[in-house]
Amino acid sequence: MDTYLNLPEEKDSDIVAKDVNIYYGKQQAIANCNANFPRHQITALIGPSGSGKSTFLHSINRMNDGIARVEGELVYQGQNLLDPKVNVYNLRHQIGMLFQKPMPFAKSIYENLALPLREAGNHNQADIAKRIDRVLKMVDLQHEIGKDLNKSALHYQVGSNSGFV
Amino acid sequence: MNKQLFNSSKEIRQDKLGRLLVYSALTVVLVLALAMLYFIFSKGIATFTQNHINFWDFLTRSNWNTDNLQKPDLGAWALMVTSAETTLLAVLVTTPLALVIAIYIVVMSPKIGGRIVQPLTELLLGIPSVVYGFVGLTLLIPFLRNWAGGTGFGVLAASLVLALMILPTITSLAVEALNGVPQSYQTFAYSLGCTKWQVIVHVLLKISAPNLLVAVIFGVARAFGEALAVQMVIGNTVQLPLGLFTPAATLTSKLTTDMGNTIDDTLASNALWSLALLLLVMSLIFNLLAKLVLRRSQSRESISR
Amino acid sequence: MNRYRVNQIMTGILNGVTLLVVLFIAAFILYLLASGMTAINWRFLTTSSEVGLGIRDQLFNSLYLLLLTQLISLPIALGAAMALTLYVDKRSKFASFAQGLIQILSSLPSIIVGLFGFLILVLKFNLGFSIISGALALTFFNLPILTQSIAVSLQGVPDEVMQSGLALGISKWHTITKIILPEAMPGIWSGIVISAGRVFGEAATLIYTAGQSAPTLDYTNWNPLNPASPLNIFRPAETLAVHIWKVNTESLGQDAATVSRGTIVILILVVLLFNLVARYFSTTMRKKVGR
Amino acid sequence: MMGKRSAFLTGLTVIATAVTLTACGGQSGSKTASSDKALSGKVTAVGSTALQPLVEQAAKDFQAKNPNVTVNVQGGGSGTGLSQVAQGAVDIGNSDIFAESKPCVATDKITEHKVAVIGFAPVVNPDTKIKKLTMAQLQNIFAGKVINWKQVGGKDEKIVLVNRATGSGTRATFDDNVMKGKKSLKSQEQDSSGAVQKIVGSTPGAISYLAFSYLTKNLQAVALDGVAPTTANVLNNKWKIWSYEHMYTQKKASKAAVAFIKFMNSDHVQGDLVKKLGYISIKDMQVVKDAKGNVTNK
Repeated sequence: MDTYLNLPEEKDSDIVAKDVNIYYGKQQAIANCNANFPRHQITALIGPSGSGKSTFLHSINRMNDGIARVEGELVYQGQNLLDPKVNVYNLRHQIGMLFQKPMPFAKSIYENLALPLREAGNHNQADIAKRIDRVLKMVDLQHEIGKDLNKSALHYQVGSNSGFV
Repeated sequence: MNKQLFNSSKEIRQDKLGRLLVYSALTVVLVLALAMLYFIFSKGIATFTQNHINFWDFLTRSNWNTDNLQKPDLGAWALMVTSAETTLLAVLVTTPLALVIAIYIVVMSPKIGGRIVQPLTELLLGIPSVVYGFVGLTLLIPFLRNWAGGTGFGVLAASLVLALMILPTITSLAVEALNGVPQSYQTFAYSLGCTKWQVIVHVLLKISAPNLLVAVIFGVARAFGEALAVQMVIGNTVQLPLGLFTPAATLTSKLTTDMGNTIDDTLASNALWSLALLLLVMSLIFNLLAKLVLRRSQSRESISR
Repeated sequence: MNRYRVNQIMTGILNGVTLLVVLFIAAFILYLLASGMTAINWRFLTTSSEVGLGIRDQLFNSLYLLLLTQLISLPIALGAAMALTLYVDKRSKFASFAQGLIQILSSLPSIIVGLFGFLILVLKFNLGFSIISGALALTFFNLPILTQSIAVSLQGVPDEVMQSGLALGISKWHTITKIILPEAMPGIWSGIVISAGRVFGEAATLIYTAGQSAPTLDYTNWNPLNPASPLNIFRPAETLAVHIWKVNTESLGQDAATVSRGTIVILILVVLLFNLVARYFSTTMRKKVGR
Repeated sequence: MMGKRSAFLTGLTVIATAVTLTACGGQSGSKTASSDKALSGKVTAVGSTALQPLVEQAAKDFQAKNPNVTVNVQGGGSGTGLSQVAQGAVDIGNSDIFAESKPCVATDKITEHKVAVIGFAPVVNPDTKIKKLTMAQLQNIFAGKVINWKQVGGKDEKIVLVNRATGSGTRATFDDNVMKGKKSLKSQEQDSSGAVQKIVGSTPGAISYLAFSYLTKNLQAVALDGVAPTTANVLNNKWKIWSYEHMYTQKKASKAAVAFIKFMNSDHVQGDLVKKLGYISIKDMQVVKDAKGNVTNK
């Protein structure tokens, strides 16, 4: 079964999938997927459970390296993402990913937010604190968890997860 | 063109370092394991290659007589049977108890469990096997003697001592296994109206079954390899353990009893290394069995999902 | 009988059996403590076995050997466990080979590890009966156990944590060291304590490697190269467990029984102390980690 | 030309290296030679656990006199002691038995030194009411021909045999002097005096054998053929169950090892330590036993 998601022109797209085939061992999960993902737009992938949406997304972020075999091309700003020479970390710094199931780290809420910043090379404590404050304001969680920033993030998993992952 | 994608970064360097570290550590462990295996193997087969003992006889005979060099009468069958019997009995006694304690610690009362029950069981781990042996000798043996007659020495005494010794091993690992089941599963089951008992049986035990099995295998391994304590209470007689009160000897107890009295590269010494080799082979078999069970349970799991 | 009744009965049995076992263990330990308490006094703890039947040196040796053993084996076990759980493809032949090998190593009787240590370390590498031989032999004994228990703790961290870390662009190594490792730490701690208990009580491995004699030590001498210094790793060292073994098997006189019972008490108290300290760390850590 | 010259240079280097090496060897040699008075070095003694307490105590006194010598005494069993000293792995091998009685020990590489005598006595649990036996009765008991204490004049109780491990020194002494080639009944085997002491003391009907130094109040030592198990009776061989404690050194033993062996035979050790620790002094013996068990007067 071939999959075509031909929305806009390729030149207007940031990510283009060309004949993407994904296999888990011998089992094929995605067959001949061709798709354009236009710039400045939100594109939704819709399909029944198990149809390969996550598998496809994972490969854009190279999250299934070593787990699945991905064939074809995924072109991002003129570069094939699947090129083994691509530095996956630089890639992930440019293309973010949110998971279906929130998975906060077993640290305080503050640490959860600060760690990625620090890992990205920001070691300015004041700046980190400022950024976290701004983010919390942006998602309007400042009042709810602003005073609990040093509590374990895991306790907030159920109630208000969508907020800060 | 997004050139940046091809640049190296500190993450790549970190990963290189990490891989180097963990793989060298794994190499150390594996090289050590292989070295010991090779060592035991090369010493263990000398009985058959140098001393020309018939391998089949060694496996099936039950006498242990290394004095007569012309016609040595050597066989490990009785030792193997005794090892298996004591271990099996010990595990049979301990596993249910360990499971109950683990369930208590994880489900029934994590507070008391974590503060009193678990530390208490883990305390047993720090007591040297010699102490178990002597307590067995001074308390258990007289008790068994008064209760069942005979001398008290034998398979049952050894099994009971072993049972106590492996209790903390199995319990701790079972606790880990039960803790490995996500809390949400329990919450979910309770929300469906399950009773505690139902949650324990149908959720906790079922999901953690493979890991619980691994816990039991660890216990088996420890019981199987234990020497000093067993040696003191089993009566050290190389013969088939026909009853629970028959004095017998296990692979390890024989090994420990005789090792210091043998001369390197003689039949007596080589034969003991052959016992060590047998121990290895038997634990290999345990291991494979466990793998088989685990694999089966995993494949069943993946089908049901 | 409805399921509520079953629940009531079964949970009752669970509680009852636990209580019985706990009482039994407590009685066992109390028996050991009570029978040896009379032997314990300040002199027992502060004199050497040659002068005053004390166990000062054995106590120090035990702790020192334990420390060295864990210092050597912990990094290796940690690395190996990480490799097995987070790097090697778990379905691969290599993974099951490596795991099987480690499993077998962990089930080796300690006397064999001791003899291996004797023939390889003491004789072949000419380290003699020494602390370093003992510590390495104990490492051989400890590594597989520790590796396996750390691996179990690491496996307890959900795979998704790794995914989340990677998706944030954090390197795999830092995801492991800064996120997964701290989360697995409570489990790792109890693994370390359990292995420490076993190492502390281990005799068979040490009889042939660290030896069974305890030269009197000079505690004012902290030069690690001096033979009388407690820190010297090339001196023979008898530990508490070996002392118990030796006193029980070959020692003479009326004092033997007292010394051995007293030593058992000290051993249990030290292990108890370990457990308490470790448990304190573990629970505070678990509270922080909270999963 | 060049080739010759480089060959010459190479040769020179080799010789120079060899000289340096021998110089090093010579240095260490001369060190031990020049330190006749101030002895130094390290002596490792391994083996018999029965002999260990004596050697340990002697080593301590020896080191007090020779502060530059480290004597390291370890157990491990007679077999270990013999094979390690024969292989040259240790300086001294302590053994309960003659090296000749163990096959495959390279006896030509080691020198024997007798340092003490140990007497062994049959011991029974006191509840058997047995205080004396004949040698033949003892033999029959261990051969399994007598199975109830009633048969030898004791209580009506089953006999529980406790043997020492095959190959151990004590077992060898017992087999040589009591069993005399007869086969022992299959029975419990223990490998330490401590364990035997505890088992016989706590098991009704038990019989085993122990060195004199392990006899305690809760054990009944048995007189044989009217001879009591005492040191005095061992000296003149009236009491037959005894053996030597040996310390084997390599043929080319180090100065320190030789000095230590000499110290073991000194009056301080033989006259004082040996008795204090429950052994019998080699100097007091009126008879000599050879490796085959033949006893002659001194």
